[in-house]
Amino acid sequence: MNSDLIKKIVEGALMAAGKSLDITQIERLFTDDERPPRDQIKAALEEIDTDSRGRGFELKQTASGYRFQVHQELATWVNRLWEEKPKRYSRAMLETLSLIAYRQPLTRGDIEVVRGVAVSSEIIKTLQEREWIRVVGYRDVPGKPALFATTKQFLDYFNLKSLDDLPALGEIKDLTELDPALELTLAQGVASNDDGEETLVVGMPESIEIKPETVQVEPKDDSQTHE
Amino acid sequence: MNSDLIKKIVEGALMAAGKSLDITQIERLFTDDERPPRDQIKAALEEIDTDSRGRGFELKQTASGYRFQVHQELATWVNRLWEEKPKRYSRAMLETLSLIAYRQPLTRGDIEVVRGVAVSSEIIKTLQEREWIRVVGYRDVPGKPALFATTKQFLDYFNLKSLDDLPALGEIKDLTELDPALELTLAQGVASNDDGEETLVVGMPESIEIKPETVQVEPKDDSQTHE
Amino acid sequence: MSDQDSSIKTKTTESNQAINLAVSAVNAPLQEEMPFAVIQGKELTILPKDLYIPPDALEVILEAFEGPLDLLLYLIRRQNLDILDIDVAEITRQYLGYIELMTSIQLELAAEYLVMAAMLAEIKSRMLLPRQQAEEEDEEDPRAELIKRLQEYERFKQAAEDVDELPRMGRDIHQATSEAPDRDQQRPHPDVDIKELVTALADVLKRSEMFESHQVEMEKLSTRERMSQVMENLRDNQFVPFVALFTLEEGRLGVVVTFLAVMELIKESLVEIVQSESFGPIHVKAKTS
Repeated sequence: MNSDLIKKIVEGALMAAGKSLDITQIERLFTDDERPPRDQIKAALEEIDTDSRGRGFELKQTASGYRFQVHQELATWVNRLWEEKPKRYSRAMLETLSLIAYRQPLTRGDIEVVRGVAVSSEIIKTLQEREWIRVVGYRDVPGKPALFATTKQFLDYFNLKSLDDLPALGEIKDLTELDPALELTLAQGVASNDDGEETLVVGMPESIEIKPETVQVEPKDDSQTHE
Repeated sequence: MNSDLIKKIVEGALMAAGKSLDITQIERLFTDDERPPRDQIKAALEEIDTDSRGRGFELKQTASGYRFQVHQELATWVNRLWEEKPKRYSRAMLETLSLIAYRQPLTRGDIEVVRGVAVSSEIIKTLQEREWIRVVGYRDVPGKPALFATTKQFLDYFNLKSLDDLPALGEIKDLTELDPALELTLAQGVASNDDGEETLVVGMPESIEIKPETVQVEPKDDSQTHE
Repeated sequence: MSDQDSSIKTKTTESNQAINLAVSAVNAPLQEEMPFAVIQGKELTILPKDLYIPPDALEVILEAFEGPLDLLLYLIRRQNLDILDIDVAEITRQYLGYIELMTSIQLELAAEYLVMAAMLAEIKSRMLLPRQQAEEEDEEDPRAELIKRLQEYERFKQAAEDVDELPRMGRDIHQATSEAPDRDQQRPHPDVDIKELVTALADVLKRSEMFESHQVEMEKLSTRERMSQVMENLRDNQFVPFVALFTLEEGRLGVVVTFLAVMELIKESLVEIVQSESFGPIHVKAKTS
C-alpha cells in the first residue's frame, strides 16, 4: 500500500472517529496482509501533523492516542456555536482533583489533611462520573479506604499526554529558612508610623496596630461597603 | 480581520460542529464589528475546499450547508472503526455443523436424535447462507426430509482437500493435549475489567472464547468489542 | 483565576472592609482622630448596632474560603507577608476576629474553623513563653507545623488554579470531526477453528451416550422401594382399591414392579387382600397385628 493512501486512511479515520485513536487502533484499520509497519504509520501521523500546520485544526497526541482538535486560539469564535457557556468548576472540586492528580494514589482522608476541610461525597462522585478519577485500590489500614488516581480521560480532557505534563507544583520553602528575626518581632511588634511605613515598635503584641490594609481603606469606599 | 484568520475560524467551527453549518450560522461566529462580508466567507470556504484536496476528508456542500466529510473511497478502512466483532457461533451451531461434516448426508431428524434436542431452523439457515452446507437430496421416508451435506466452500474454509482430511475422532484427545492453551481457555474465559486490565474470569463452557489469541485483545478499543 | 472566583473575591474584599470598619467602630471611642486604630487586647464580641453589614456578606466570606487554612492564607497574603514570616499573634487576632463576627451573627461555622482557632491560640501562647537560651537549640519552632500545612495547602491551591488554566476540552479546544463515510452494515462471519468442530462433535457424542445410559437407570425400579411406597399408601388402616396402587404413567415396567411389590407384601404377610364377590373389586389393607 502506498504511503499516500496510508496517510489518507489514517487521517480519514481520525476525523471520522471523533475521539483519540491509539496506534493499535489505527493498525486495526488494515487487514493483516495490507497492514503497514508501525514506523510507516508513525511517519504518516507526522506528515499529517505537518500538513495541518496553519490550518484551523491540529493533530494532537494525548494520553489515549492521537486526535484532531480545533486550535485553542479559535475558541473565542468556535464557542459561539453553542449557546451554553463552558462549565466552570468550583475551587473545592479543582483542589480535590489537583491533589489526586499530583499525589495519586491517595485516600479521601489524605485530601482532607491537606485541604483542612471535609471532602464532600458529591465532589468525589462527580469526578468519578466524569471518569476523571477512579479507585485503584484500598489502603491496608482500618476501614480500608479507597485509593484514588486519575484516568486517561482526565489527561485527554486537559489536553495532556501524561502526568508529567501537569504544571509544576510550587516549591516548599525549607523551614530552616524560618526567619529568626521573627523571634524579635514576637517580642516586639510591627506597626505603622504616620507615614504609613512599617517600623518596628517595641511593645506588647496585643496593643499594636498590625493590619496595614486598614490604613488603605478610604472613606469614599464606605458608599460601596455600607450600602 | 485578515483572511487567514477568517479561514481558520470557519474551518475550526466546521470541524468542531461535526455537522453542516450554513452561511448564516458561520456569520454568527463573528461579532457585529468583526464580521466579514459574505463574499469573504465564501472565498474562505473555497480556499478550505482547495486546501483539502488530496487529504482524507473534503469540504462538502449539502442542502443544509457546508460540512467536512471523510472520503467515500476510504470507507473500507474507516468503517473498520465500528466493525462489530463477529459473534461467536453457538455450541448448537458447531455441533450441528460437525455432525453434518462427519455423518453426511443426514437429515435434521438425524441430528436431533443424536443431540437429543430440536435443531432450530435459524442454525440450518445460517449454515446454508454461509454456503457451508447444502441439500443434496431427500430421504425416501414419509415427509421426504432433506439430506444435508457440506460444500466445497466448507472444505476451502477449513483448508481441507477432501472430507478424508477431517481429523479423526480418535485424534480429538491428542488435539487438546497438543494445545494446552485450548484447555485453559475451555476452563476459563478471558474478560476485561473496567480498569482496562485483563483478568481471568471463570465461566460456563458456553461463554468461552476458545481462540487463545483473544487474550491479546486490548480493552481500550470499545468500538470493536460490542459484545 | 476564573471570573466567578474573582467576583467572589471582590465581594469578599468589600466584606472585609466592612469588618475592618467594624473593628474601627469598636475602637472609635479610644482614638477618635485615627479611626483605624488599635484593639487593646479586647476580644470582639458585639457588633456595633449602628454598623451596616451587607446581608449575606459574611456567608459569602465563609463560602469564599475553602476552610480555615484558606482563610489564614488570605489573612497572611493580605498583608503581603511570606508564610515563613507569619506573626502568629496578629494572625490569631485577625482570625479570631472573623470567627467572632461569624458566630455573633449565628452563622453556622464548620468545626474545622474552631479547631484552627484553638491551634492558633496554643501556638501563640507557646511563642510568648520566655525561652531559655539552651533550650532553643532543640526546641522546634511552635509555628513549624502550621507553616508546613499552610505551605502545603497553598501549593495545591495554586495547582488547582493552574489546572483550571489548562486548555480544556469544550472550553479552549474542541474535538475535530468530519462526517464518516457511509457504513455498510454487513456483519462479518465468525471465524471457526477446525478444532472447535472436532470438540463440538466429541461433546455431542459423549452427551448422547450419557443420555442413553441415564435412561436405562431411570427404568431400574426397586421392588423393595416400591413395597415401602405401597405400605405408605395403606397407612390409614383402610381398604384401598387394588387398582389405586398402580400409576399408569409409569408404564408397563412400573405396573410390574408394583404388582411384584404387592405379591411380596402378601407373602410376607404384611397386607391382606379382600375380594367380596367374583370379578368384584379387589381391596388391599395393611395387616394389623
